[in-house]
Amino acid sequence: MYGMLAIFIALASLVILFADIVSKGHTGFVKTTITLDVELDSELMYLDDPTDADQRSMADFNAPILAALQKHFPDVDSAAEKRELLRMVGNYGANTISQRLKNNPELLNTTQTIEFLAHDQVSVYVKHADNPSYSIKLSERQQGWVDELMEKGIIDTGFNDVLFSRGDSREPANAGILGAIVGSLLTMLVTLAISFPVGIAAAVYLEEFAPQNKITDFIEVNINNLAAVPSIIFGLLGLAVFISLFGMPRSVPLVGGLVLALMTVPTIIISSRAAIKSVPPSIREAAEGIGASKMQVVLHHVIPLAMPGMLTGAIIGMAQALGETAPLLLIGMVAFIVDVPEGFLDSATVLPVQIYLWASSSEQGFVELASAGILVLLTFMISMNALAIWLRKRLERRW
Amino acid sequence: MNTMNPSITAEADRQDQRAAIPVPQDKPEDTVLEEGKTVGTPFADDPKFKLRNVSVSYGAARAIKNISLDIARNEVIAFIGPSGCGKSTFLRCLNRMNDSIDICRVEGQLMLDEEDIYHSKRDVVELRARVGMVFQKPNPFPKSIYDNVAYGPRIHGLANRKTDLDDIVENSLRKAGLWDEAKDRLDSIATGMSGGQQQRLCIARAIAVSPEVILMDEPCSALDPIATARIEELISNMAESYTIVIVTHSMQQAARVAHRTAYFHLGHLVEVNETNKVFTAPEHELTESYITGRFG
Amino acid sequence: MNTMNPSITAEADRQDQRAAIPVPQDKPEDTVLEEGKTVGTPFADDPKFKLRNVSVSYGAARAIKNISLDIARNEVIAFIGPSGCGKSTFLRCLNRMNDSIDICRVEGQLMLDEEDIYHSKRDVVELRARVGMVFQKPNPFPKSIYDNVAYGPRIHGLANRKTDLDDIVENSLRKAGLWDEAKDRLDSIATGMSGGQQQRLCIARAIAVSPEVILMDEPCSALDPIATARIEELISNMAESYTIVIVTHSMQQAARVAHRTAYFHLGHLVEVNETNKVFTAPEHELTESYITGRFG
Amino acid sequence: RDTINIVGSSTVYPFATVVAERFGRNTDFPTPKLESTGSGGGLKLFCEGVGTQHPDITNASRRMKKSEFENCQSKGVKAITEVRIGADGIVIANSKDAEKIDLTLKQVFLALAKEVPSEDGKKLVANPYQKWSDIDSSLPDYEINVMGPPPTSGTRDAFVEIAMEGGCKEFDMIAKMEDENEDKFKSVCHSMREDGPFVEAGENDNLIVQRLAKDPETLGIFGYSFLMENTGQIQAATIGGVEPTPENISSDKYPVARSLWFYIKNAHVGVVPGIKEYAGEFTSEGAWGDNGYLVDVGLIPLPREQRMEIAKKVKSLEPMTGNEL
Amino acid sequence: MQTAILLPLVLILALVAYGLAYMRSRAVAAPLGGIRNLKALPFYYAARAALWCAIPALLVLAIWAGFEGKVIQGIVIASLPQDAWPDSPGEASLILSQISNVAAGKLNPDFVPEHIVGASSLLEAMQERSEIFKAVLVLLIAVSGAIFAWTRVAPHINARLNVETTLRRIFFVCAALAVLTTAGIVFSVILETVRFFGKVPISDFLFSTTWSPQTALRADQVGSEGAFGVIPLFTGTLLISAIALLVAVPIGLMSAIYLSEYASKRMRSTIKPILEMLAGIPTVVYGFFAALTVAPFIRDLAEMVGLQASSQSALAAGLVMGIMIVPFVSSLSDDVINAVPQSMRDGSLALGATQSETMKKVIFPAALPGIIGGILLAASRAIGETMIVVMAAGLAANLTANPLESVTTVTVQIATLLVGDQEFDSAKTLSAFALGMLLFIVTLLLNVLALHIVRKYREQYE
Ligand SMILES: Nc1ncnc2c1ncn2[C@@H]1O[C@H](COP(=O)(O)OP(=O)(O)OP(=O)(O)O)[C@@H](O)[C@H]1O
Ligand SMILES: Nc1ncnc2c1ncn2[C@@H]1O[C@H](COP(=O)(O)OP(=O)(O)OP(=O)(O)O)[C@@H](O)[C@H]1O
Ligand SMILES: [Mg+2]
Ligand SMILES: [Mg+2]
Ligand SMILES: O=P([O-])([O-])[O-]
Repeated sequence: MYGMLAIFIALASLVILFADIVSKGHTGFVKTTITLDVELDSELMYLDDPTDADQRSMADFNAPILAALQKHFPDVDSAAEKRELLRMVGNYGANTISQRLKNNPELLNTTQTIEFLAHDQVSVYVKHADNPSYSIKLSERQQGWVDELMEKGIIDTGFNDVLFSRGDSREPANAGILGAIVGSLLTMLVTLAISFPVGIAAAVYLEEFAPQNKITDFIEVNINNLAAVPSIIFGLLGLAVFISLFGMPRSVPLVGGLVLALMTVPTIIISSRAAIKSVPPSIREAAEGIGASKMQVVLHHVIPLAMPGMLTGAIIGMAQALGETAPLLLIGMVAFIVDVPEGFLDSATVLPVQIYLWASSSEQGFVELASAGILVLLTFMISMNALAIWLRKRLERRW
Repeated sequence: MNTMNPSITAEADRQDQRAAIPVPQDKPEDTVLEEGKTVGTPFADDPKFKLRNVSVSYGAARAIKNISLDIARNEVIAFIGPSGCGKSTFLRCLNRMNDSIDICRVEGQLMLDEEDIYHSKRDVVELRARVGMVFQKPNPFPKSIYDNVAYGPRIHGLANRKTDLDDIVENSLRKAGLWDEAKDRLDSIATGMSGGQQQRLCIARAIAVSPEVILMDEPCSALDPIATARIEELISNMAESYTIVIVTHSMQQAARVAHRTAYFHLGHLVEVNETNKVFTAPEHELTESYITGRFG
Repeated sequence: MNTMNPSITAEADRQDQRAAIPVPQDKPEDTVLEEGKTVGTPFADDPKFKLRNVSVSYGAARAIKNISLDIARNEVIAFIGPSGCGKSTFLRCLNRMNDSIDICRVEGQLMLDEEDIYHSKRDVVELRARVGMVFQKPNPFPKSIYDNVAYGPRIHGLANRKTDLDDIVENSLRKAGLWDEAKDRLDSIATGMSGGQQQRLCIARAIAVSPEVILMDEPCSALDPIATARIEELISNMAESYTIVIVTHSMQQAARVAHRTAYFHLGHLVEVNETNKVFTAPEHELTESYITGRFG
Repeated sequence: RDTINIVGSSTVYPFATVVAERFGRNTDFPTPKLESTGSGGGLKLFCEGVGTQHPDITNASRRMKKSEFENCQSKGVKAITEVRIGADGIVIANSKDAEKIDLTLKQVFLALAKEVPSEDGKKLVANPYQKWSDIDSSLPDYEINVMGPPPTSGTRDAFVEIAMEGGCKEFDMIAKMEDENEDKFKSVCHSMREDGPFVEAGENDNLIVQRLAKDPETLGIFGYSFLMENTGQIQAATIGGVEPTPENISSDKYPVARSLWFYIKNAHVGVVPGIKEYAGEFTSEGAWGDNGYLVDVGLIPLPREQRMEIAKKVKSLEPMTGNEL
Repeated sequence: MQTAILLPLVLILALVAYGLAYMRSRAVAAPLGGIRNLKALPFYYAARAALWCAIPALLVLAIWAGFEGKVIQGIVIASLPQDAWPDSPGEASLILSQISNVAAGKLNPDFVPEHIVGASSLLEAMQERSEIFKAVLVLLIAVSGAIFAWTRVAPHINARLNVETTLRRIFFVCAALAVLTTAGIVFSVILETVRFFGKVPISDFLFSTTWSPQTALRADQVGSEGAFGVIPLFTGTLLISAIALLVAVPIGLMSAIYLSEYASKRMRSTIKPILEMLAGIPTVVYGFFAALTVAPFIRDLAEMVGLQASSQSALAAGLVMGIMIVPFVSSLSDDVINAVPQSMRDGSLALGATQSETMKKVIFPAALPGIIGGILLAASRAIGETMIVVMAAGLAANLTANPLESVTTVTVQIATLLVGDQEFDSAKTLSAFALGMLLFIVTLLLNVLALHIVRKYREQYE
């Protein structure tokens, strides 16, 4: 049966893609931590008052970390070795201490058990020591240290909650996808809120109300044409119209959503029109025969009956918009943004852009993060579509 | 003469032409069909519908050829004639259901209560609310039985409360003789009913909005004799306050329910007369051959 | 007894059960309807269809209740009964058209020429090529008239050349009494025809493939008397070589064309007999009340 | 607007982002927003004008061109501070599974140019070399297959200007051309071949790296940081016998090296909070110094004296005059 | 008040207006003997009230929001000492930004000039006042709109007509949005396109067969002639799209047919969304897949049968792109096939047609308009896709019909030209706009043609 074969091919490609992504990405959900008993000694850090910003900027927060590490390896004392040892802990270890002290000044001069994120190279070693496509860049000695700390349970792996609680970072261990998730959510909200009603309204107008004339033809040709306009051109449009002409800010979900909405509308219109066309005329006649107005026929019968098809259009249109990068490039949403956006007018990026950025970063740790990001994106897409699919299933009927 | 009344397209603005309605000659002619010639009594005083020189074409093909006819208030008139002669087409002109067929063009003057049906400013919705229709092929909505019947009353605001609506639904279904079969499954989908049930449902749906005129295109074609009797009884009852136009193939049925009967032939209205007269003493030879089955 | 013949689902594999066909009792019982009891002569020697203990349900609702019946070779049998009693449902079992309704379940034994219709290995396509059907609601394809009729012959390869096909189309349309109206517009779309024309087209379409059996669900419901007469004549002619099952609401029609008539009531097969006998001396009181119109 | 907006080179992007992130975490200023638009794209946006809708800083993997400077001036972007931040080497690399290659610039030119001098050195012919060994028998005996950046990238610009032109000049016939017909000279030296052996691989250097790892007979051209990060899989070819190491690159021993820059719009300083502080962070020893964190991500630091000098200029926001270009 | 609060407030008011008008219309109807004596259903009176309440208010809100900033800024700037007045809008925006950053406490007031600090308090005051004015005005308009509509709840007024006309206009505006978008696109590329044709003659652009923007790297460089021929780009686009459609259409259609006609309900409802996921996987992923898995595989395969294949091939890009657009064909087709009335199937099956004959001869033609819509979308997507081609088919503008060679497409060139290192005025950068314009025109012509053909075909049929 050809149909089976076709589905099989399509599903097989999906499975291969998925297997590929999962095999690369599952480690992205694992973080490597290093837990140390840190003595927050004020002299060691040159810090008396953790609430004072100036003092903090002068303080040496690495010292207590190094001291804690040295407790495990007392024979380390050359400067070079010390530096290597400190490299066990990620780049923001000192920052972690600084923040903690800033928030709880009373911790000064106490000993705290702090869980640090391990340095990237440590993480790569721990997770991928036997994977030839990763380069291990720890020195022999460092590898020995890591092995020892792992045996002691100081270095450990766990679920990567950082990924879901932070914005982007240049250090893979610190990088999170929350900013992109929120950005995507905001952008998609704008896109959906505009493209779905507009798409349906336009489709209804063209199928049910439009007089047969040149204007209608013109509109129709335009819509079909817009579907074929490469997405990056919509980026140009967004740049020229929304940003330059209307003076909207760059990099914000509002503009991104608008651009993606313009891009999605033709998809929704075309599929909605197909769906409206397939509503049999006898239904329209029946309603009109009772004295329903054209608008009532449309609102009460045609749209509900065509809704499954309209939802399909929305689903694939939104899926496409959700995975789109190119137009966002031109309106500044392809950017390094650390802070999680809080509104439609905050700088933000979106999931595919985050994935794209990670995929083109040189650090090895980002490879798995990119794949993990893809999994997150797919999950996002599935949950976004689940509702529409459920609705569609409920609305569908054969007559 | 017809030539003096150039047929007027429905689309044109036709205000103030009321005065110009011509009265075509009603001398019977026997053998050859001539456009616009109708034997019998096509006209009535104080008609509900006043139809003059109506022609309908689908693209280039003319399906109705210059027909003039009055339909009186509270009358039941039956349209009979061989299949394809234009009964449905003519019927659909009366509430502008032909509008929805792109290629269909209606010409001539059609007046309901002295108002032009095809006037460009005419509110088609209001027209159809007044002139209800039951189609030849049953076309229930793919909704529940209840919703099918309740649809009309809902959009016309005929019920103030839910119970009103329930009453209307029950009443209509009862009148259409479907209540007993449907009462236990009001919530199940209407397209899952038998052919005859669907037909009765469509009748119930049409009468639920209490239109002034009901157009019925072969309402009993899928019905057994008992159900048919029921619908005929309904028609007779309704005739007291409504105007009813019914297309039927059953001459018995026409004889039973109709006051007048119109005989169509290839787009011509050949004869209109008291039902009695049509069936006992047809004036036109075509009518006669049709009712005696000597036709073709 | 019925309890001894557990009804068998159509889906199950049912090879080699041919020997087990039971012969239900045919004693008539008068007042209360009991499942599987049928008065009259439901059985025939050398039947074309041998149907035993057939039950059909839509979801939980049983539409056909344990019916057993034979349909003889070259016989015309009419199914009559009030609307919604299950005639169409039963008819659709004979060529498994019920398969396309998801919630529909058929139980019992249905044999065509001694072969199980619902056998799991049965080739449904071949079955339907042998058992043609005309539906209650005319359903022409949205293609040209010609293509509608030519559709069957084409897929079955009945014509070697274009001219053969033309002949088949012309013949079928002629037999259905549509040729004169359709010959000039063979290329126009079939859905733009009048109701009666569509119905005749569907008949033409069905006979164009010359099936062994033709199932007709109210084939004349939208036809005028002349067209009806034509179809009835067609049926009579075809009866010489085909087996025909016809559902009709017109008892006159049943009386004119059918050899035997089966009366259905609320899913029961109440009485089957020579047509004459059914209409002149019905054995069951329900039949009697129905044909005399005293019903309900 | 209270967030610094930075645009510009994709080559500088990894360094600038690291600085920006540190800056955001360690100060009370919001983390700057960085867009990777390419050097030219960045300069275009940067020069569009002053005002909050225009970026405050642009990065570049080449120096601003005179024409770009003039464009800036004409749009009202008058005072611009130029900051040179370090160097980047462009490497030619292949899989670790293959043998290490040593190339000269001349060989690079012969392998990748559209037209090369004929054997006798008299005229230009379409590049006839299909195998490395055709160019020099000491080179491996397999097809030339080099993946490199597209003409739209700054890396390509630099590669063409430094490596190709460098190799090209070594032919007398072409060198002569430089004086006679500069246009012709440039078009010969700067044209990459289009008949297959050179493959434009798009801007994604990770893709090139992964391709190289899969196919030992392919070479790739990309920035030093990608080499550094993937030393387990790929190795760099030496050019003229010189390894692309940080020392060699910063000391200009390695021939294919370029400088990296960023430009500050002085008019925005004091308006958008933190610009000066950001520039200060970038030019602090902890960042761009010999042991700074930028070295970890592959920046090749400038010599210390130069750094000091530049840092001083940054402090005083000394604007460019345009004459230095 | 913030717009963010005002907006929902207006909507709530509209709801209230809806409710009040609804009740009033029922009240008006009651003495007349029920709502049947109104010209329209209570719903319509209510909806009209809601529209009257919301639309003018929202319009005013939008206008206010559009001009508020400008006006306040003007006032604040005018308040500055004359010598501090900005010379350009850019400078003005800087000063304002400075002022607002001071006002928000983000800049230390000690380090900015006196007058800026002064202006910042003015700005704060103005902003506050403006918010209040805005809120009052908008709410006033909303309420008066509602009151107006309320007074017009009368039995003889046909509110349905009002509401429907409004709706219909809104529908029209939505449809016309496509035209606006088109205009916007033309607007955003036309200037650059014209400038490009000032540098490169149109005839070269259209008819030359070499595309090589690299030779025109510098404005001061020769050899730009003949380097901007779009023919290889369009053939490349054609080739890749054709391959993609050759993959997607059969697979998509077969899947759709299988799902709607043969598969069980359960299967259909699981597989369909799964297939739709194919459309949502980011193109970067497909790109990597095509470049690292499919392309080398194809090359090895080709070499096995003795063919010369590039490591970046049109075939690889096309195949993967084909997979990506499968759902466009499958899902839309499945929907329309599913919408063909059952009686059509029954009619065919009863003639002894097999399911596949029924499909091919009856259902498929009946569903054709919708299916074509789906294919059209898929084709559009294929033409517009960029990332996969960049990664898998390369950037080499070869004029070839051999799918094993590497080709490039119009969109890829547009994207790389725009995204890469651009000079603001070089023919290279401008050519991206010209390409966009040309692609736009070409697809437009194709669509006009398609519409024409469809019309013809349809006329024949009816
Ligand atoms: N698809 C369906 N789903 C559910 N119930 C159905 C369906 N089709 C028919 N029924 C029910 O089964 C019963 C028998 O229906 P059937 O169509 O066989 O009646 P019929 O005898 O043909 O009546 P009619 O003369 O009105 O056509 C009816 O009660 C009907 O409502
Ligand atoms: N939509 C249409 N397009 C084209 N021709 C049509 C259309 N509808 C009907 N016709 C043609 O117009 C003529 C009159 O059709 P109409 O439906 O009025 O006949 P009718 O008298 O109702 O017949 P029946 O009793 O068979 O229903 C017929 O020849 C028919 O084929
Ligand atoms: Mg009719
Ligand atoms: Mg039936
Ligand atoms: O982004 P670039 O560094 O290649 O200009």
